Amino acid sequence: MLDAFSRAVVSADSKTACIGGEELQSLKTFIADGNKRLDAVNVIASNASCIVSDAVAGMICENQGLIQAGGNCYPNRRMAACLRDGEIVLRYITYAVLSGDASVLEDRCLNGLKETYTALGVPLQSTGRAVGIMKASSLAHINGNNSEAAGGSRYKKNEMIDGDCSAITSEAASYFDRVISALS
Amino acid sequence: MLDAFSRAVVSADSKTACIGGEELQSLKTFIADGNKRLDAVNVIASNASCIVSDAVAGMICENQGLIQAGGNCYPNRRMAACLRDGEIVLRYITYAVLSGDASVLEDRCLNGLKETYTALGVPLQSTGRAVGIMKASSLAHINGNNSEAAGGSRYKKNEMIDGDCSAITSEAASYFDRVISALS
Amino acid sequence: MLDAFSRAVVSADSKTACIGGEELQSLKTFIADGNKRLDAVNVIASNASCIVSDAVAGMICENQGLIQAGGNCYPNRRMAACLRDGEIVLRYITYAVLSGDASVLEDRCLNGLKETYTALGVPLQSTGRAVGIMKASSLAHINGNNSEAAGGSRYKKNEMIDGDCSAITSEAASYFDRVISALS
Amino acid sequence: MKSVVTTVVTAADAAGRFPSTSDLESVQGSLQRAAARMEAAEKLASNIDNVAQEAYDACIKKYSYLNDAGQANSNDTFKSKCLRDIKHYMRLVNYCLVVGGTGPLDEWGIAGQREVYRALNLPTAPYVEALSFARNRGCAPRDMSAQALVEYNALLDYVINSLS
Amino acid sequence: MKSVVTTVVTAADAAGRFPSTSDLESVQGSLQRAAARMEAAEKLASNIDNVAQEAYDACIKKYSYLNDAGQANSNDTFKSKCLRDIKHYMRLVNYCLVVGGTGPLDEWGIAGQREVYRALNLPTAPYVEALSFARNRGCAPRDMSAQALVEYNALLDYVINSLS
Amino acid sequence: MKSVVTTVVTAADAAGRFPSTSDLESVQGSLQRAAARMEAAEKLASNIDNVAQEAYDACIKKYSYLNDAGQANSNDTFKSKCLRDIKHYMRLVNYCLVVGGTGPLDEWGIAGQREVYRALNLPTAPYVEALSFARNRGCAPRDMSAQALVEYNALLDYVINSLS
Ligand SMILES: CCC1=C(C)/C(=C/C2=NC(=C\c3[nH]c(/C=C4\NC(=O)[C@H](C)[C@H]4CC)c(C)c3CCC(=O)O)/C(CCC(=O)O)=C2C)NC1=O
Ligand SMILES: CCC1=C(C)/C(=C/C2=NC(=C\c3[nH]c(/C=C4\NC(=O)[C@H](C)[C@H]4CC)c(C)c3CCC(=O)O)/C(CCC(=O)O)=C2C)NC1=O
Ligand SMILES: CCC1=C(C)/C(=C/C2=NC(=C\c3[nH]c(/C=C4\NC(=O)[C@H](C)[C@H]4CC)c(C)c3CCC(=O)O)/C(CCC(=O)O)=C2C)NC1=O
Ligand SMILES: CCC1=C(C)/C(=C/C2=NC(=C\c3[nH]c(/C=C4\NC(=O)[C@H](C)[C@H]4CC)c(C)c3CCC(=O)O)/C(CCC(=O)O)=C2C)NC1=O
Ligand SMILES: CCC1=C(C)/C(=C/C2=NC(=C\c3[nH]c(/C=C4\NC(=O)[C@H](C)[C@H]4CC)c(C)c3CCC(=O)O)/C(CCC(=O)O)=C2C)NC1=O
Ligand SMILES: CCC1=C(C)/C(=C/C2=NC(=C\c3[nH]c(/C=C4\NC(=O)[C@H](C)[C@H]4CC)c(C)c3CCC(=O)O)/C(CCC(=O)O)=C2C)NC1=O
Repeated sequence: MLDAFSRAVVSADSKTACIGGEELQSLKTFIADGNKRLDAVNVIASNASCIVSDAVAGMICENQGLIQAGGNCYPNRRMAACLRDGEIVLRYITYAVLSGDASVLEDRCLNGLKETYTALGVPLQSTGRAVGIMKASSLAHINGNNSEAAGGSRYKKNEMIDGDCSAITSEAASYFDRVISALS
Repeated sequence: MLDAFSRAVVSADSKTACIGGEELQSLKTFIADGNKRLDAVNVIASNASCIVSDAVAGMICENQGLIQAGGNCYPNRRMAACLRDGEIVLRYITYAVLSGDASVLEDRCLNGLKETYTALGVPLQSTGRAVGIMKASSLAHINGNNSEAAGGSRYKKNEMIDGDCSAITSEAASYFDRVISALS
Repeated sequence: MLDAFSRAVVSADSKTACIGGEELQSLKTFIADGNKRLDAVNVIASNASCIVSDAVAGMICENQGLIQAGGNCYPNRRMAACLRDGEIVLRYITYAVLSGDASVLEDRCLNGLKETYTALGVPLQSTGRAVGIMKASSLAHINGNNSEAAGGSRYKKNEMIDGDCSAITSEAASYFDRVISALS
Repeated sequence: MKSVVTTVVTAADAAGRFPSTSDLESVQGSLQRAAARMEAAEKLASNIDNVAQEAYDACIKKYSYLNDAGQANSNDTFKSKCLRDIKHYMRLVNYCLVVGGTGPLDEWGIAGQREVYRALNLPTAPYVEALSFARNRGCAPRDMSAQALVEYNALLDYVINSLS
Repeated sequence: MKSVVTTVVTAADAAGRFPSTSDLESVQGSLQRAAARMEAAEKLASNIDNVAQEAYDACIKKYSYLNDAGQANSNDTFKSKCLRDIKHYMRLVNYCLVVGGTGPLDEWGIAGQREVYRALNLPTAPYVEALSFARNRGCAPRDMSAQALVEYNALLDYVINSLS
Repeated sequence: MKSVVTTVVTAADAAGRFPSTSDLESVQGSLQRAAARMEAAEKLASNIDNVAQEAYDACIKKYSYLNDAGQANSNDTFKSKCLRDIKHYMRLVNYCLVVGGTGPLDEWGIAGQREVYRALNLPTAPYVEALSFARNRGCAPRDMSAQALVEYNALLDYVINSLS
């Protein structure tokens, strides 16, 4: 498992070079913006349960076939497995955000997932849709854009300091995109 | 593992339907003819040893190459393995007859058997011949048609009540045919 | 695992024949030349460490890319793995020489090695070169042709009785050739 | 799927033996008792819509707060899903009567139910109320024979236990 | 296949080591004792048909009931198979003498023999009688040297034990 | 590769949980202490050739026998390899300062080093001498701040230990 620092080291080693000057600069930025990163991880982890179940319910709402006979969210056992998978994926995304590198997500979650789902008959496109809803929901939480309208009866206000979160938002988005991409 | 009843249930679930009326009727016939089924299982199990060894000896008699150098029933170790395999197959067929469904035979015996035999160099056609002899012998026992002429020195009279056994005989035949088919 | 004797037995069994007369004769020769065989095994085993490290160092000397970033002998961990593999191969070759049969080398060392190396990215051609250097070195030791010039600072004189070692040298050479062939 | 037959076959297979006389006697006993189950299954199948509707109505009547805004019975979609859920359980009971074991309920209803209802914020008490209503509703010999009713009620008790 | 050499190599491999001096000494000892085994193997190979025939005749003489209708020596096919079986065992003895271990008998004769004979209703006592006849028949130095005879008889005893 | 972050993530993953508040606090602490490491890394990177050359010269001066014929510093190829080896270790120290853990040294330098040097007949004492020279050479605040020097020296001590 790599983080942003060991990723830079692996890259330097491939050129038998030290890390100084410019490469060190981007790592110093990483350190300076550390608190934004921790806040982002925290807001997703604290709202995980509702991010996941909303995404799965939304995916089903758009595709009722999933809960009919033969659908992959029928019967209760598979519905539960689906909710569990959503939580697994979200958990690995928080690990990636925390370490600033996609390796933990790739190696421990996505590696072979498409093949596993194909063998089990889990519909990839629907899974991608659920991940897409989790992405929208999580980015709204990070950006402070979640609203009572979107959250409905489970809306919870998260206290965070205002500032420019575009970098961390964009980085988190890239991790969700990796998952969607791995299942296409 | 399914039996005749759970097989009907799986089929109904695929249509999100209850089981009543007509589907129930065929299950009631199954129950009414239960004793014939148990007798069929019993007569095969009680004569298993001789059904198996006769079939293997017959298969060898028709193909002496099997017991020469390079043949799959040479040396003693492989002859014993062959006799054991014949008994395994017959045992799973009795399970299938007992449950009224082929799933236990398919899942626990036939699944991957052809590939295993191919990898080991066990000749599929000869195996099919041995199963064919076991089929003839077993059906004669079920139908009450086994005779002193066919049985030779090991003939044993089985006491059974006379009646129409064509349905159960035909069902048992289908299980032997599945094995032969799976090895073709 | 077979040795020269059981190899002859397996061959006779495939013809359902006893071993007498001519086949026994070549085994008697094997017995008569037994001490040469034991000496050959001993001289390789006693000089194994230096045969291996010289071969690996030579392979690197001819291909400096192996110890640069991305090369399979970089970093220290992989250099150590390479030295270890060289010793493994040499060890199985001594087993083959001792038993007079290639089966132990084939079954326990070469089986699947090419696939393993391919999956790991170990360069097959370089490995073949290292085995080739080990072959030259080992045959010189068996033949009593190792010299102070070839050995450099680690030269060690091995006391052996003079005689015609062409048969055992040629047999040992065939085992090295099998390894090189298996990795092509 | 668990039944007397599959239990007997599994045990024989684990021991590598042919079905024995006691195996055959177990199966025979199960077949002899099958009539009551078949009767209950048939009666339930022919009346399942009413049975489910009554049970649903009873549970919403008891937990009428579920009709309030934001609650789990507050719009048409939710109402139809709730009724559907009750009917799901009754259909699984019909299957269990046919099979002579709790397999269908175990594998298709009970496995995962707590996780699903918790994730979707669905309280289990209403489910228990609906199934309890059905459990106490049946009468012998009006709805079915006494033995059939015993089988039917035992399965409803089983599901109720799993949700309590 | 078990022999002094393969035993030594297996042990060295399990310890991940090159053959040691004591390994080489074990092998040398085995090679030194090989002459007697080779002599016995050669003598047996040159006379195996007579040896098997005598042993077969002796066992049928002792268990003459085997010739009765329905018994295991009652027709030409059975007679030739029985003689063939005795010859099989003698051939495996020849192999064991060559290999210097019981591997050929273990892997190709003894493994599965009880299951096969039981399935085919072949009594083992006649096999034991035939092999015992051969075991007591050999004389030194008429048939082979004393040391060679020791190796030969030991293998016959080994097979007889496996059938008793 | 071992760091505070990867340690925290590995523990959370083993327990199947999301990162907790204490996980986040650990990471925050590590980030706060990062400045000293970054400074040491930068200073080392900008001067690594001199640092390695000095250390190499010091070890050959102490073990001058290595220049004799047949020894490990006796020709141009060997000399350049030896200098290269010292520089390898210093580069790995730079990586460890960046990562905030001993991963790069562990995985790319220390793993296998004893086996390699033993196989190639390279004594470890000269390596220890070169690294010890570098370890005692640095001064604060001339070369870097005191805290940075602490991190730098700790890593050199770690490598020296692994070779002793
Ligand atoms: C065959 C086995 C099986 C069962 C039992 C089952 C239950 C089940 N009920 C669900 C939803 C639901 N179930 C209810 C149920 C209720 N509303 C109420 O007021 C009461 C508390 C309760 C009725 C007693 C509601 C409202 C939903 C929708 C929840 C949502 O989408 O947020 C869902 C989520 C997926 C979907 O929307 O269909 C499942 C899986 N699914 C199965 O495959
Ligand atoms: C740590 C990494 C990791 C992952 C990611 C993982 C996924 C994973 N999901 C599985 C099943 C499953 N996954 C789903 C998921 C879905 N079905 C749908 O309709 C939706 C589209 C989708 C949810 C968004 C379902 C329904 C199953 C059960 C499939 C079955 O048993 O038939 C299984 C098979 C074993 C089981 O059922 O538990 C695995 C291994 N396991 C792991 O260890
Ligand atoms: C190389 C190792 C090896 C051995 C030892 C061996 C034995 C052997 N003997 C067999 C048959 C047989 N063996 C006999 C032997 C006898 N009849 C008698 O009266 C006596 C009791 C006995 C001789 C002492 C007979 C009669 C058969 C045929 C049995 C039948 O077909 O019903 C068979 C069954 C297959 C066949 O018909 O060939 C085997 C495998 N096969 C092997 O590959
Ligand atoms: C429960 C399901 C199940 C089955 C069905 C099964 C079959 C099975 N048969 C095998 C071998 C074998 N099967 C045979 C069978 C035959 N050779 C012939 O010439 C005849 C045509 C045929 C008998 C009719 C033989 C000779 C072997 C040994 C092959 C060998 O070791 O070279 C093996 C390989 C392992 C072993 O030798 O025991 C398996 C797994 N194992 C299982 O667990
Ligand atoms: C990044 C981690 C890493 C390290 C540390 C490393 C060390 C390393 N040093 C080597 C050789 C060498 N290293 C030396 C070093 C010395 N000569 C002396 O006089 C002193 C005792 C010593 C310097 C302190 C020499 C002479 C050789 C060549 C040895 C030979 O080829 O026989 C080799 C063998 C392969 C080669 O020739 O390059 C390795 C793997 N390789 C790596 O990938
Ligand atoms: C008993 C039989 C047996 C063999 C033969 C064997 C080989 C073997 N060599 C391996 C690795 C390796 N093998 C090499 C070898 C080389 N790299 C080079 O550049 C050279 C060309 C070559 C040496 C001549 C290397 C470098 C690795 C490590 C690869 C890696 O981890 O990336 C591995 C992977 C696991 C490990 O790293 O230990 C195996 C299994 N293992 C066994 O159990």
